Amino acid sequence: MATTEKTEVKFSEARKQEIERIRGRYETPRGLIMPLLWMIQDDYGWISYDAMELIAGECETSPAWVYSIATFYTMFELEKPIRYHLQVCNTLSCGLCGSESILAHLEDRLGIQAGESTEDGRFRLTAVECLASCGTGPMMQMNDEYYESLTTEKVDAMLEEWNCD
Amino acid sequence: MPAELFMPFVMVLVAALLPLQLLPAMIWAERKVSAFIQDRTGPNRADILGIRLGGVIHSIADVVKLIAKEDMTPSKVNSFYYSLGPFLALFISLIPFSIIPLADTLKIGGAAIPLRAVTLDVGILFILAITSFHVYAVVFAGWASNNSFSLLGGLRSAAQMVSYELGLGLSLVGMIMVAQTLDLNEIVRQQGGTIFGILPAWNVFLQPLGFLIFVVSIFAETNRNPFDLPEGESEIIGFHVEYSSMRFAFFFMGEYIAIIGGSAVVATLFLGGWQVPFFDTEMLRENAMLAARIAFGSTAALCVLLSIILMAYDKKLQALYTDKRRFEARVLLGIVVTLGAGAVGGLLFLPTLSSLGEQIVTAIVQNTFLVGKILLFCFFFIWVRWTLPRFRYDQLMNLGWKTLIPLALLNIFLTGVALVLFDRGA
Amino acid sequence: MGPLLFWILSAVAVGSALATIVQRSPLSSALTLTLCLVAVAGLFATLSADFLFVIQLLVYAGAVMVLVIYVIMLLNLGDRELKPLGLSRPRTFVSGLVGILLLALLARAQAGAAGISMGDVPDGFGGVRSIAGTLFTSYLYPFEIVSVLLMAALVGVVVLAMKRF
Amino acid sequence: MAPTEQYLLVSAALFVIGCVGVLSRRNLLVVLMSIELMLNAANLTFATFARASGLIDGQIVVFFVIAVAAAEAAVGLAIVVALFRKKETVNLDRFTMLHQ
Amino acid sequence: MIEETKVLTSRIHKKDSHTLESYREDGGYEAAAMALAMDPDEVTAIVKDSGLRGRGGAGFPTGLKWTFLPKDRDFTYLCVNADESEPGTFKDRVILDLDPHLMIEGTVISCHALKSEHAFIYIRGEFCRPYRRLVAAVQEAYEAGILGDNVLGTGRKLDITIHKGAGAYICGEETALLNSIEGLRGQPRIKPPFPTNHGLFGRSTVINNVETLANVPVILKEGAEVYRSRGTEKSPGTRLFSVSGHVERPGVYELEHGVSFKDMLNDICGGVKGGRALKAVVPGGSSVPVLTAEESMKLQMDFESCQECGTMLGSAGVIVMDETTDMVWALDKLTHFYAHESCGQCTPCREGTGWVAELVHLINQGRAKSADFDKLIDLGTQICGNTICVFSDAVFMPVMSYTTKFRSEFESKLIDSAPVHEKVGA
Amino acid sequence: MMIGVKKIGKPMDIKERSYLFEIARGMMTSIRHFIRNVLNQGAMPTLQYPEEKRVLPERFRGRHRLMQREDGTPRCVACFCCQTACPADCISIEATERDDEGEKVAARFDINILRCVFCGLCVEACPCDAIRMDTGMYELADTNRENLIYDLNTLLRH
Amino acid sequence: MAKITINGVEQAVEDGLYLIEAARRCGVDIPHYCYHPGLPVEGNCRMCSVEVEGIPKLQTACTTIVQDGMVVITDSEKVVGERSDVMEFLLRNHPIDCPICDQAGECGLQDYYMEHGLHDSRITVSEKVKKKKRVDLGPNVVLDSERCILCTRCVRFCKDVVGTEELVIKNRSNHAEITTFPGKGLVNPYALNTVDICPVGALTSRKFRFQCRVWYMKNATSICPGCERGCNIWIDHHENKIQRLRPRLNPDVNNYWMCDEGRLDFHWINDDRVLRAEGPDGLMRPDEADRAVLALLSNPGDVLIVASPRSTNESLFALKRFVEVALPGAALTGGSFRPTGDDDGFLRLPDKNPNSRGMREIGIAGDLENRLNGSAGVVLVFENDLLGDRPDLESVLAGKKVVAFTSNRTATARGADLVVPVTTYAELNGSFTNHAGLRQEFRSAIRPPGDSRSVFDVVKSLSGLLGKELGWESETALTKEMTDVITGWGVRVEEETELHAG
Repeated sequence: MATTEKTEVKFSEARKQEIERIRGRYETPRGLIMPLLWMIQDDYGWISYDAMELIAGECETSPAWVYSIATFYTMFELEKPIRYHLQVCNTLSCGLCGSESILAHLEDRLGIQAGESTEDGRFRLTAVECLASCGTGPMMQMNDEYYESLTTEKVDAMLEEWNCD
Repeated sequence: MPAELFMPFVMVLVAALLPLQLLPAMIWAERKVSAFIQDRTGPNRADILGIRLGGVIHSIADVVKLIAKEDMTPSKVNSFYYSLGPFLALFISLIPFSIIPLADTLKIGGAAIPLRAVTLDVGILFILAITSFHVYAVVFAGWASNNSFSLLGGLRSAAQMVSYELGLGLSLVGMIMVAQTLDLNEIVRQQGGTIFGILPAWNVFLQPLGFLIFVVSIFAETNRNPFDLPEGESEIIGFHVEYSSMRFAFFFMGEYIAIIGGSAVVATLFLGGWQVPFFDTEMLRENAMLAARIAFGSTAALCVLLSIILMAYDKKLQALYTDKRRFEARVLLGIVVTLGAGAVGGLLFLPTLSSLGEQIVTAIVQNTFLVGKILLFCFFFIWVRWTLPRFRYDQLMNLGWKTLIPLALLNIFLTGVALVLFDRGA
Repeated sequence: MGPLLFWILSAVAVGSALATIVQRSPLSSALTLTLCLVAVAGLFATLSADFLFVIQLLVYAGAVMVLVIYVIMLLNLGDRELKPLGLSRPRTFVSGLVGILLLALLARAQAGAAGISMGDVPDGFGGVRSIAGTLFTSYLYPFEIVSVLLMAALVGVVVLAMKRF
Repeated sequence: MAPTEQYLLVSAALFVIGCVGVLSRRNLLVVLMSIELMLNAANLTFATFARASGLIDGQIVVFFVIAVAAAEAAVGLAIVVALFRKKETVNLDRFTMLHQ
Repeated sequence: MIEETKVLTSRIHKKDSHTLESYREDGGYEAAAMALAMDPDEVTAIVKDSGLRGRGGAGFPTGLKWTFLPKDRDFTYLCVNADESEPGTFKDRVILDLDPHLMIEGTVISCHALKSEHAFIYIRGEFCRPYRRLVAAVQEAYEAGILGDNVLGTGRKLDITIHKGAGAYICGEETALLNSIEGLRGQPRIKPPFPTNHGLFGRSTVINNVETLANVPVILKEGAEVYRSRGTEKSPGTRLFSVSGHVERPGVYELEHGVSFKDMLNDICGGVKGGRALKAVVPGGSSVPVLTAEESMKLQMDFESCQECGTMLGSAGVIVMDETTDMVWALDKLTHFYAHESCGQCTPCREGTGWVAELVHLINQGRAKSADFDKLIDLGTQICGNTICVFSDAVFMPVMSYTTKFRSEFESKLIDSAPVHEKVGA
Repeated sequence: MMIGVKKIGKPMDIKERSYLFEIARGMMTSIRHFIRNVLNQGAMPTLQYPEEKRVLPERFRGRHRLMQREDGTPRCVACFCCQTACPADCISIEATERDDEGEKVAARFDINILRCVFCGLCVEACPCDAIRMDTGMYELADTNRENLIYDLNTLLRH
Repeated sequence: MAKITINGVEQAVEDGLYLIEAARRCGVDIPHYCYHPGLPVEGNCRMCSVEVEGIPKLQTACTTIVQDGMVVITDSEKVVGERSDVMEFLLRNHPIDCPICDQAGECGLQDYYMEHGLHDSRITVSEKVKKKKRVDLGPNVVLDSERCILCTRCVRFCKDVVGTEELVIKNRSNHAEITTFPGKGLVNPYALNTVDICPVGALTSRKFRFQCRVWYMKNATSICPGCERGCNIWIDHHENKIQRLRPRLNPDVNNYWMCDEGRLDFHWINDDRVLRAEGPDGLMRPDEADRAVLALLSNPGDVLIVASPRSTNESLFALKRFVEVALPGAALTGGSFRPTGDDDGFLRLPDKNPNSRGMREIGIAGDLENRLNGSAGVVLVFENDLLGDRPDLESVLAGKKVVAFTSNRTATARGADLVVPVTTYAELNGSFTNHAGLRQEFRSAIRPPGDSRSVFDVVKSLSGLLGKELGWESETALTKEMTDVITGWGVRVEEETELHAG
């Protein structure tokens, strides 16, 4: 799961200030774990074991604990992220609107199954649970952005765009 | 006359060897017949150079085994009586053969040469007397073993044998009354001829009740099923429980020889002894040539039959075995063929017989019939053994004292009445 | 052959008779007595008493002695019984003395028979036929009386042998 | 054929031995056997004289004696057994009372 | 023909509606100013009077909840539950995205009422733009003196901390949410103690939904009476209905409580997509029991009516399914979601949800037997009720309602389609 | 009498009480067998054992064997169930860990066939179907006791 | 005191207890997995659900605090059904590898399945979630994730008892697993307690793994001789071999726990024992050995007897009496050169001898070093590895006749002129007095190997040969006198409390 590649992980000065600012907001040091995990993820795109140890130091807890928290939530990336992470909502509402065909189309186009990455490492396709955009289904999230009311044509266009990138 | 001098020795030898020769055959027959009665194959494994003879070799193997086996003598036995027991058992059972006439008396140049070891005109009584000595073997063995079980076994069987001796003796009285003699050869000779022209004039037909009682008693005397309480190997433990190897074998052989002897006595007293049915001695002597021819001819025929069987057997063996046992049928075939050839040769080149030759042929034929009768009765012994269950001891005693003796007395009475009626009394 | 047989049989008879009374074990005594009886039977045979020979064997050796031995075993005497029953010195001496005297007396008496030769006897003397002939004629009544005696003995033995008497 | 006196001598010897046995031994069984011995000695004498005289009567007597001896032995042994049951011994010296 | 009653959503179609500037234009923070001038208990009383019920799903009266706080508490937290994850519900996202200040104002008022000086907004991690807008809005509020050490110049303190979730449905459960903020695994806590007594960091804590808080300024602005005039007696006010699925115009619509579903479907949402027939409706987010078309036609959209109908209004996420919908497939989607989102704390839920999902999946794929179907129904009851939180009930209700109301669809997908009621292997 | 004899069955008539006819009947039965077997020896059920062998019934319990997996390793996981189940205490096992996967395997697995009563309980007990008694091997005699304690390899090789 | 009614029987229990504990004290066992009296409650296994009157839903007994007047039913159909349901869920993803599972025989799943489950399986194997079968959590503990039922006892132990937080749960839903931080192990010195408290076979001891099936083992109460703490233990043994040590509940001393060091310190009892007395002329029978010792005791003034703080109180007392009665003039001293450790603030204490305090209280002087340097020409060393602990003493002992009464082939034994085998604590009834002065008795677990005799027997035999009476015939008499003589050592009635392992 974790890549062995070593990355120097540290908080930037700005981050350090921010940490100090929010530290007071949480009565226990542990409370900082999630914000710090988010910071790391925002800065580095993923959370390495070194990062967890760093966070554990900040939060006065054991790395294992941080690890436990990080694995509890699905949004924390414990692997090196890739360029385009396509997350297709596959829960009921979007499903009713045809998310399965969108997913199948994407699998078809990218030549991978849901849960896999393309060989060039640019795309990863995941089927995820409800993203709270049920009214505009089928929808998909690419990294941070929502793409709603999808059709296969729209998907094709988007892929076209990203592929040229 | 030299014949008079050496014939007793020859006859003693013959009388001793005859049962000893029959013994392995008897043991073999016991095993084989029991097997067949029980739907088994019986012994057929031991072989010499692949020759098994349907289990006969097992008897040889037994001998080897019994001799080679360690002789275990318990430490606290009375060694003299302990050794005496088996010796007596074997020895005494051999004695009756000495007075069994093996064939009709030879007449050589006016001298009569009886074909038996001892000539006694009280023959039957002698047999009874000697038989009664058998008890000693049992009693000594049981007592000397210094073992409560064997002692009880000894006492039990002594009581049994003593009891049945009475029946044995009394059953013969009627026959003796008819025969008016105790001499065995005389008794046999009287059994020549026929009754009503059909039945051989054997005592079994004249004295059926006596025969029955005698047979039952002889079973009991020889400790044979269904009266084998003295031994009762598996259940009630007999007098020879402490014996092993050859000592045990002596008892064993003694018993079998006693059976053969008993058969011989029965054959002699009731089944016409050496008498050939419908042919008395004179007739046989006159037709000795014919008899010899028939003998050779039948031997040859038998050999042909055997050859056919053996050839089929050979085929089966070849299919079954890969080892030296395949050899057997061929060897046997060779022997049989040789024998058959000999028989054919004898048939073809039979010389004209002299008077002595005629007598000898007659004696051989008569003896063959005697041995045949003995074997037949031995078979009957075996047959009974593997059919009937054992008596309980009280049943055994009741049978002896309350059934057989009164019946024997009744037989004497009836015989007497019959004799008076038919006016054959003295 | 006749004298030799006599001497052998005599020697066996006398020797075994002696053994009978000197041996400590009753069973040995019985056995030697049996031997003695057999020898006597043999002597009968040499005396042309064929029938007696057989009867001696049949009745004495075959029946009576078996009975004796049977009783010996039935009683199954232990050492305790056998020890004191051996020969005691004074009694042996006295009885030996009596024996010698008696022997002298009998020897003296049989001297009277010296010279009575044994002539030839007819064929069949002592055989069954001759015995029977006499027995069932001259001695018919004694014979019948003997049968009564035997019957009486039989009854007596049964009575004696019953558990309570 | 051995002369008569030799037979008689053997007979005498047997008788004396039997007699001595009766006198010297205290074992009831041996005593009984000794008596048998004496009877046999008598039988032998009878047989001898029968042979010597050529008369069969002697043998007839022997026959009777044997029959009587058989009866005697049977009764005697029965008594022995009965006594043994009572006293647990076969020592003659122990049997001192007539009925006990 | 009914129309939307735009109370909360009156601003959302404006340009830049998420900015403070825009909010102020529409009279923003007036209510807050008004409330801050009042005694906290008065504010609570007004909210209580308005009959405002929690919009998160359970519909618990908000004012009442506020009064549960112990009087002697030393510190109070308000947690805003913006972790909207219920499938079929997306109303909070609209507020957060388009009118965050409305909620912030509600938070300010509520904090005043609760005497809380610190509010956490737990926002769902996937809400990227809403998060950014919320952060910006809070920043604006701080800068504008609405938050901070001197709230609207009243000298009161109020901090708002935005805590971003990271993809765990269960963190919508209030105690799990607290755990998540505390840096523990987002697993529900055992109740009692209830958060009002022992909540965040062991302090008294009130957790309210975004929509609930968004209602608060409205109530204060309009007064409880006006507020109560909308909707039904027991379910006053308007409601943001998230309509999704097979409708012509899905989306978030603000309607008064008590509106009939039929009207909502036909008038507001333009009817079933493509004019097809209605088949089933989930009225309150995926966790509530499904209704058939007939049932839904009689349904009025308020807490009580839904309850009468055997379902719940929940978070008002209306999912409409037309006749083409495969109900097994639909349940498969749902159970898959629940299996994925179980926190894994309690045994029945951890193992049961996965099991249920697999069984439904099996049935959907046509690989299940009737025994599996029986097992599925059994599991539904086995899971329900014996866990720390109500997640298990949230699984139980759809499973039971789908399988009961559309049983024939399930049965037709079984391999052995004839219903077998005996348990295989039981 | 300590032991009473209870007579059962119907009273016998005179013919039966004489036993003669019954005996004759018995004799006839046995001679019938005898003659039949003499004339047709092939019909006897006896097998000429080492050459001919009986076709064993399917469930005959012969000597044990240990089963192998497809890769040739013993299927036995050294659970001791057979050892626990064995009434004759003839199985002794020592467990160890397989290096690669950490599976439990038997380091030693001895069956003392001298003690074995061939009851088959070990087979019943085995959760992995690792031990079976289906070899049909029943000719287990040896001249040496040591040879009759079968070890893992012997049992694996059949 | 609160009055509660459990299954119709009203009983009074202490306030503030959890219902499960209260029920246990009332003799009602409520099945449970995640609850452990030594750990904070979590209430996740749901096995302990009971019916509480007035509450419609079942309540977990491990999280419910008793209240006066509570009416509880633990055996109703509903409760039993619930247990059965929970069992089914627990077994849902549990591999059926009882045959190779070391927990089999003392497994909570097995026990409760027999009591409360017994349903036929409705699970097909292919549906199970596959997890890692062997995870090395550290030097001593091996994890089988598939077997884990996520009761989190081990997690709580690490978090709340030891405080190291090494074990956590990763992932969620039915993919949750126990884990350490990747790359780090479960290295705390109490790690093996997690194996004890694991109700299933998920956590196993690397040392005990696959060694012995638990149903073969017999157990005996004992005291850990690893340090001054005197943790109460169970000795589990099979075929006269100690297979493992487990902590035994004693709230005053060690609670439910013991350290790994002590737990694994038993192999010396099984291995490398001195079985026969050994002299310069080879092996000796016990009586020959005693005579050989006697031959050295001709001049008591020249004799130094070295006792050990590793000996039992009984042995030490017997030695003291022996010197006083049978060998007046001989010097008796005690002490140990064992290296000391640290006090880690939990269980482990610096003094690694179990009976230092006992030795002091019996009155054996601790001037070992001085005495050894003294003039005594004959040194009788009882259960003390002088040379092993202090190799430099070799020169001191070089000129002396050394008799080693020892259980193992220690350095001292190797250097001794005469070696006499004695028993270890596992083969002895005796007692240790721990650092707090608590005299704790223990029972012999296994038979002494070879010719090993207790010090009591050795001393008794020696005094017999010397013609002196020590005054007691049996060890019981010795114990009685000892407890009479030494203040505060009165017989303590041990409370037989043992909680279910699961």
